[in-house]
Amino acid sequence: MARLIGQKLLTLIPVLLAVSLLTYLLLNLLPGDPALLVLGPQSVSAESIAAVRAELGLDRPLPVRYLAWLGDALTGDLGQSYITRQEVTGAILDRLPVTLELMVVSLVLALALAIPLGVFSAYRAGSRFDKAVTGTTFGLLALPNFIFALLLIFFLSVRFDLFPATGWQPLSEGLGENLTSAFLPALALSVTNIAVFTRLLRTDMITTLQEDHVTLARSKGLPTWRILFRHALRPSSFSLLTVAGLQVGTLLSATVIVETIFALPGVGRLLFDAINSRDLLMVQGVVLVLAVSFVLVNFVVDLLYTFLDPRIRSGAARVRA
Amino acid sequence: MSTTAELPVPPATPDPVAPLLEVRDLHTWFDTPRGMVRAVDGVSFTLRRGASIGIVGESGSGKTVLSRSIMNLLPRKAAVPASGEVLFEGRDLRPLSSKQMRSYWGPQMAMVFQDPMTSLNGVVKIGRQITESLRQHLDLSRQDADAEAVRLLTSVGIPAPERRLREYPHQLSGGMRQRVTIAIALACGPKLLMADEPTTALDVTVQAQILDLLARQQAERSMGMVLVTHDLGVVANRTDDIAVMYAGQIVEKASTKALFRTMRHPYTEALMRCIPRVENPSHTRLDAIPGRPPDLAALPSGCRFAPRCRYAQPECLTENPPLFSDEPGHEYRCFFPVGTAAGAEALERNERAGSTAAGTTMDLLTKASA
Amino acid sequence: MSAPDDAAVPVAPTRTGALVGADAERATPSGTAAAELQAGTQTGVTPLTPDPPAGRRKRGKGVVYWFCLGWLALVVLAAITANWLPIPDPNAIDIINKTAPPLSEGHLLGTDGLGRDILSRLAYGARVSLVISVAAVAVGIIVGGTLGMVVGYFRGRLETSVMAVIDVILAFPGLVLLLALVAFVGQSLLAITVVIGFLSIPVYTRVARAATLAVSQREYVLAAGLMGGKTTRILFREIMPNVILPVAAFGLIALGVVIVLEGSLAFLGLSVEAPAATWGSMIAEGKRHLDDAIHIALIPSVVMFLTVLSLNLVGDVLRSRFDVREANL
Amino acid sequence: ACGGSGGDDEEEAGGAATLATDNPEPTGEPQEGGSITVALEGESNGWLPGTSAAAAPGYNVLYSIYDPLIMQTAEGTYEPYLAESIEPNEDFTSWTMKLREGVTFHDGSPLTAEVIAQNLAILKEPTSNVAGALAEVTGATAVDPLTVRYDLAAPNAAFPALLTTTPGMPFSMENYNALGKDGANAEPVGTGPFVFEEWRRDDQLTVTANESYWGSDLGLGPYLDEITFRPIPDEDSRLQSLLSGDVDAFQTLRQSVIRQAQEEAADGGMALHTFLGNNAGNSIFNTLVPPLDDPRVRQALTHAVDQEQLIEVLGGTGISPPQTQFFSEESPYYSEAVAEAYPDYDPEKAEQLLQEYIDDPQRSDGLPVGSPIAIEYNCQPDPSLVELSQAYQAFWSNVGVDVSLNAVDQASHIQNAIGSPATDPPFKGDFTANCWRSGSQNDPYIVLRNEFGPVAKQPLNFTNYTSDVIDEQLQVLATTQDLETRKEAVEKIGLDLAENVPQLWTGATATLIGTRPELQNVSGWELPSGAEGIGTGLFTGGTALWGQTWLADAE
Amino acid sequence: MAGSGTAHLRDRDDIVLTVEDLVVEFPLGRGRKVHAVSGVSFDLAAGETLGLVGESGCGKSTTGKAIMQVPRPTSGSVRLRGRELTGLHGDDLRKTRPQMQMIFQDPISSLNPRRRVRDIVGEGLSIWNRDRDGAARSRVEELLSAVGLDPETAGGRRAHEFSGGQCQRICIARSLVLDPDVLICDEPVSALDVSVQAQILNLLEDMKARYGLTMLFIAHDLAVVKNISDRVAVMYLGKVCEVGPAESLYARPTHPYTNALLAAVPRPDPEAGSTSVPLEGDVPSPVDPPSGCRFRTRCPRAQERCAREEPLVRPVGEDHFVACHFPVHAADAPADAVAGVATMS
Ligand SMILES: Nc1ncnc2c1ncn2[C@@H]1O[C@H](COP(=O)(O)OP(=O)(O)OP(=O)(O)O)[C@@H](O)[C@H]1O
Ligand SMILES: Nc1ncnc2c1ncn2[C@@H]1O[C@H](COP(=O)(O)OP(=O)(O)OP(=O)(O)O)[C@@H](O)[C@H]1O
Ligand SMILES: [Mg+2]
Ligand SMILES: [Mg+2]
Repeated sequence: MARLIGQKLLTLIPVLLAVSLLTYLLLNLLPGDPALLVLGPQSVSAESIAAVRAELGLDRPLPVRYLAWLGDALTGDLGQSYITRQEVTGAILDRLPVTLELMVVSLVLALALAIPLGVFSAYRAGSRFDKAVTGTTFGLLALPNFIFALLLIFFLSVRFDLFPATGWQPLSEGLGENLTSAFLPALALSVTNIAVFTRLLRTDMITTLQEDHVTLARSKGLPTWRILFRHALRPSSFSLLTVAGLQVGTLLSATVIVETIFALPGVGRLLFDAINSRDLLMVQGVVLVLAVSFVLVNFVVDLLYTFLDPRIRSGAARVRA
Repeated sequence: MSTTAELPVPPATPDPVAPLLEVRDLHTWFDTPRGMVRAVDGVSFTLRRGASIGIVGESGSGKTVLSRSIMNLLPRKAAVPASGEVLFEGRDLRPLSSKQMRSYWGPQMAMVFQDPMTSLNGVVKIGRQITESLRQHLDLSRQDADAEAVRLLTSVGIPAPERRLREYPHQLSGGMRQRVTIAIALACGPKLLMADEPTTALDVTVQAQILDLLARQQAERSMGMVLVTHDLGVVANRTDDIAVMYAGQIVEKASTKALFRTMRHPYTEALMRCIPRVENPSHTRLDAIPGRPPDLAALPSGCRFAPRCRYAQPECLTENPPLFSDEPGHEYRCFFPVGTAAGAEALERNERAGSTAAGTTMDLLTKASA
Repeated sequence: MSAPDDAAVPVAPTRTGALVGADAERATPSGTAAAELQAGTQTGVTPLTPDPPAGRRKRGKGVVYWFCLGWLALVVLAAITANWLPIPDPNAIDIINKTAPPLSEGHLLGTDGLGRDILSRLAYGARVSLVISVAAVAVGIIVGGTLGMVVGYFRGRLETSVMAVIDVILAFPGLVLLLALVAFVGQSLLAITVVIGFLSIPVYTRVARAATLAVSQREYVLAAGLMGGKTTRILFREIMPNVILPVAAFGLIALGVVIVLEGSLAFLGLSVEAPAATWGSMIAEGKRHLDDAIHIALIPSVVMFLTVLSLNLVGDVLRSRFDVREANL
Repeated sequence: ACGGSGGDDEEEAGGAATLATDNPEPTGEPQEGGSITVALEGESNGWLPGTSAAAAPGYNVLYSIYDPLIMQTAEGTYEPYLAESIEPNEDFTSWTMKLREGVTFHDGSPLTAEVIAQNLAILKEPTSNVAGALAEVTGATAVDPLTVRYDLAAPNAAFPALLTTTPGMPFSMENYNALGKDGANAEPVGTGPFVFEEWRRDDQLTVTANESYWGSDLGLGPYLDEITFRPIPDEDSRLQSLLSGDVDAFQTLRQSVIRQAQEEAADGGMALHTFLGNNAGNSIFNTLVPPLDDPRVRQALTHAVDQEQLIEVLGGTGISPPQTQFFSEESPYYSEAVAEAYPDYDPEKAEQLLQEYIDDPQRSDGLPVGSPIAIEYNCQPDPSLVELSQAYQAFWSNVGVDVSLNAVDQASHIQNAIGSPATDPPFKGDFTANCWRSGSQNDPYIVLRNEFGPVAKQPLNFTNYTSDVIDEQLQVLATTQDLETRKEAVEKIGLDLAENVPQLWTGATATLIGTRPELQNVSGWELPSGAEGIGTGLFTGGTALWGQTWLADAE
Repeated sequence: MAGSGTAHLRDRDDIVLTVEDLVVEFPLGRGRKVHAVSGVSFDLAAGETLGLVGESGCGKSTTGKAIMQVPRPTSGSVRLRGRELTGLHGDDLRKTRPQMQMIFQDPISSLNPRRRVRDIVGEGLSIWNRDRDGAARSRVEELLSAVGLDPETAGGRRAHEFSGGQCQRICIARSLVLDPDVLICDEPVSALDVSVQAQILNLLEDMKARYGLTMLFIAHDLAVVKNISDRVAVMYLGKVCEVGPAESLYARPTHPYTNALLAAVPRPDPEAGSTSVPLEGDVPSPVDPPSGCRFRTRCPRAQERCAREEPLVRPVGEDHFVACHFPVHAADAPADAVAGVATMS
């Protein structure tokens, strides 16, 4: 197993290298000079620009800068932001918990809603319940999350005052506080996923429920819930798992919107602001960290497969194809 | 969890005089966009305690639907609420909800499926698949259930059963998997075992092993067994009775010996003749049955086999033959049974005409298709 | 597809001489025989399919399915004929009459924050939204689909490297790419379409690859090779027709996703440049008026909902018809 | 505005703005205690003067941690705040400032003339973002421990105005030397009413009451125990946060949100502190780029636009009036003559002017006679600005100008406006027409010199417009403090601008701080001298001196 | 059993296909591999049908495909009319395709669901540009009629409109369109019902007679194989155990495995009585096959020698060969009988 993990991790390196190089090129080709933004309109002059560029190291040629950055990045040092003068690593580490928690809570929420919905609408496929679920999920798919987020704020915090409208309570403020502040944004973030996961699970579940082993389980006289959740769910959850892993990438983009509306100090907003202020090193650092997380998450998904499906574990699936 | 709470209707006390299983005029139809598919269309038979019956028929003749109807395992939504009764120890199972059926499934009746790979759950360990019904129905502790599972695996001839309990289905060979499904079916000591083509997915040598195992277990535990297959050869010496199905109906039913001795229905005869035999020399021309079974959604009036039958007479086309019987226990649906004067006469008439009443040329029927 | 079923009552049609001619199996031109052939095939081949709702779903969905198709047709029609429809200029600003509610005089669905006619903007917006989604999906299908197909057929090192590139695209935050590209070439329809299309390539590659993997194992592909068919011929004649449908069915559903995605981009100010109407930008603009004129955001949202719903339902039906599992996206 | 306290409107006339007069007056005596959360539009990249690029929201924080040496009064004059006094020499080339005794920074270090001089050195470093503003200051000398002399390269009668913002906010050198520039930027130490406590970027910044504030005895606060500043970028959720009680005050520059807040305030759930100053939206034209280098085209474009409707688009009708010059009606520098001269809404006139240009064989864009005019209009992708651009586009299209709209992100927008030092002239800018924002409460000399100073030296001259009239009058402004003379000079500049329209006005911008009703004295604060302060119009608006606010019912 | 050797290869002029010492291995990663076919040899004379039987997974299909060079065998030689195929590449190999064709077990998956029957059957002609003056069309029609389908109506349909039996007919028509010399049938009737199976078996016989085919017929059902074959080869776990003329092999199965297979054939005769369970256990994994004789783990006659020494193919009758140290009907023969000495006469 350790060897498998090692091998897999090795293949990730080129992917990460490519991502970082791509970001570097892309950002450096962007029009605009960070020096100008650092200085602000009042103080720009040829000399001051040159001074700032020298201070930021922007006067070195691109490949040199990239390699220097890469070398530092390997030691965990992602440089210092041009604009906010923060250590990029520190800035990201400050924000990462927020975004991670947001994504985890939103995935958990989405799964917690989608699994029972998907399972029961598959079990009662064609019923009124199923139709209602179908309608709702498509509705969620079509609802832009910024509108959904505002509706949530309007109803759940302004009208009924159940959750704070904006802001983040770190875990240090207590778990309850933390979770209440994370709930609305996570919910807003999970709309699409609730729908996608439910649809996906429903389809796979219908297929699984047609399989003989389910009939066999029934013919053993097991209760329905047991058949659904202990027998049918696991073999039906592979595409769900894959998509959940891939959604991590999509979620990151969605966090930009959610973090803006709910005023959360997350990585999405950091990235967005950094792009908008041409904070190249910050963007570069964030992209790298995001890529690493994405790759890691999908790596974990791969491992989960082997957990969920013993056939993959032994590699025996291929011999008796 | 306590299982008793989930058994709202304990099985009625068995009626000692009633046969183990009595199927009376069972119909299972499916309402599909294509039309009403009459998958099982008036099937009746009786199975005594400890006896076995083989149900034989081509693909699509309704064998699986019949066996699942008996088990009450068909999805309720698909099947049209159909007429007929399935009396298990005198009690009709058909009206029971699946909640009520749960007390039958396992301890009273159990099932073995065609493909052991798909009928075992690939992600659940063998042990749990066996013990869960034990724990559900017999309220055994985990240890007791495990011990019982080991005993069961031993009885179906699996070496090193303790180790196997901790393995997954894919780690077993096909034959072993099928033995496991048999062990699962036998777990709660059912009175009735339904085996739906239990060997079709297996190798010839393993097939023989499994069939022997089934026959042995059935005899040892004196269970009733319904053995479904498409191969007459498979059931030839393993069941007491045989019922031949064609297009949703039983066209001939007799004790195994009687059936092979004096087959009455032309379909049974044709089926028998199209099987290649090892005894015959190479390149023996086979008597194939031309044509195909009718569409169950658009059945012809009259005898369902008539278009492919050598004996077909005009009345075969208009009237579906009822069950005839010329010796006790031997029933068939044919106006012109094989081996009778009527049959011989019909055959001769058709041969003279060169074609049957259904319009099929005799040439084709006797010489088999090309 | 939803043939009315009045044969529910078991009345068998009288049929004599069903087997005409020399061979029972021969497909005769007679209508009944043809029907029988078809039906018979199903009994002969179809394994027991106890999908309970399968039969009913199709019939039950009939109305909804047609409604969805109708709605899509309406949207497409409106987009195409927007120029000739008797609706006001979508960009004609009438600030005095801004945020007029639906059913106002001259404005069936009211006006937006600049007093522009919402109905007209919806019709013209359908154009942009459809062009973006159709073109982005087309880019995804053509590039991603081809890639997935080729890779799924040849496997080996090619597959490993292409899938690594796909991983790079997946791991790269799309937002960065989008912002960068917009900064380069501006918010042209083309740029946005290309970026969305590019970002969706991995999905189609995966779908096409999964389908190809399944198809290439089919013996007809082997048979074509054994006939002496060249690789390109096999790819395009044998594999593509079988891969294109699942990919297209997926694309149909993805159309809806792209329409919604465009809305999110509009929120971030990254969609097509103003004043061109898109549904997404209409909703984003309406967000500002949620409290006093909710219809500005609501109407395009509902239109988007209906369209996405229709695309998904139609896609679902088509997909179930081609029997491709949603798995392995 | 409906919920105002009414009363002494008349007496306040001549104050900052009409809207401000409706602002609630503090009731009762100041009370100590309580903490509040203030929602801001955004935050700054840091809090060290010269390094932080603060905008209106950031000044809420800066004025809490730092004290400005000088502060503007409600009348628009400049008076010492942290400084005790400031006096020029005759020709305004040297200013001598006396500091208060006994003022210490939060870290305990004393505020001395030496510190001011060192501060200035840092602020004048080339990488400082106020280096440009301080370019004319050749140096600061500590004459004695509490006296500083600023020497200027050229006369500037309005020099004190410079010291109201970051160039005039003393920061602790001890802290600077200990933490370095970046450290001091993240953990600021000033002399202000509140002590910096903690900053979580993009999340919140907390300050606590300065127990040894020099101004406490002068009635300058602080009353609150703690303030949390939170950046909430989304306009809608910022307002909702106040409504849901998550925050106690919020700030906005968006007219439609102000209107929404007014509706909510009518139910009594909110107190509004609005301010209408010189801050206004406009469009700037690059007068070095054809066809906008021709004044006829600029005039035509101005005639083509109906400001009333633009204000309606922004949701500012009834809140923000039309604008014709750099100074609002309430400003002493407002000129009736300029208002008259500013091109009114007259599409026919616009068409006629355009036609002249189009038919001019010498037309500057070099296109053949008769071919229509095309321009590009750039603006940020903010929803309300997007609507505004579209309105511009509609007006200009009406008179036959082909306008293409570009949405440009904030960073590029500013960069394009500045341009690069490599062009000829330097900082020519990379745009045709931009949506923009101009006008501040600052002294006219500073404002106008920035906007229309010599092109080659002044990157802030985005329009690249200069004229002899302006050069002359700027000279006048630099060398006199006499209000009448200065007004005259400003008027002459205004007339020149109204004729040549290097920028056209979109409408005044009202700003708002909305608070819980219990929060007192948000806009009614005072200077040490007892003079009334400029209220929420501090900096460019939407800014308050939180040190002087208190909670009415604080437990 | 399960031995190697080439003693059964015949030296005749009319040999069309010779397979010698064919080995196919599939890598599993980490140095492990599936020994799917391990040294199989046989030959086919013109007009002859060789039946290949054996349990599932013993390498029958792999053998068939390796002959077709998909995938290329790991080692060994395949000669078609004396021409070595294993060395051919690209176009050279492609040019030999028309001479050899294959029919697969699953008729449905052998037909592209998106194409019309006419195109499927005519595909070979269009690949090889044999469509001169509509020759292709008439050839396709001829073949469709030959396999019992009405070209008029069937030609324009797609595969899903046909039953399994009909699909298999289409496959047969397709394989014959290029006039191949050799036809490899990989379990063409295993997926079909007994009644349809008979139709197809008869059809294959007819086609063979009509087009002068040489056939390799793969199946696991001994009765089916006997019906159609002239000679039969029995395979076990990648090796050949017994080869001989159908009649002699069935009458006197010499190899214990052949014996067991025959005993396992279900006989539609209640009087025949249940045959004793012939074999214990399951087929070992082809990943690490047993040493020596591969059948020894299940063989009732296995001795210690079988684990050590791999039996070679040796004659036990006229044209009848077996690879076993202790053959059934040759118990009297010395176990180490010298190859070439016919003990059964
Ligand atoms: N749920 C269902 N809905 C509609 N038709 C069905 C359904 N289940 C079975 N059928 C049809 O009923 C008929 C009988 O099917 P069944 O599976 O019982 O045949 P079988 O004899 O078991 O065949 P096989 O040997 O292939 O298993 C077939 O025509 C089948 O298509
Ligand atoms: N592509 C492959 N990769 C790995 N192993 C393979 C591959 N193809 C076949 N095998 C293995 O090779 C062995 C022989 O397979 P083959 O398909 O030839 O058997 P068969 O005799 O045709 O069986 P069946 O009767 O089931 O068709 C099996 O163990 C199979 O799992
Ligand atoms: Mg069946
Ligand atoms: Mg095979």
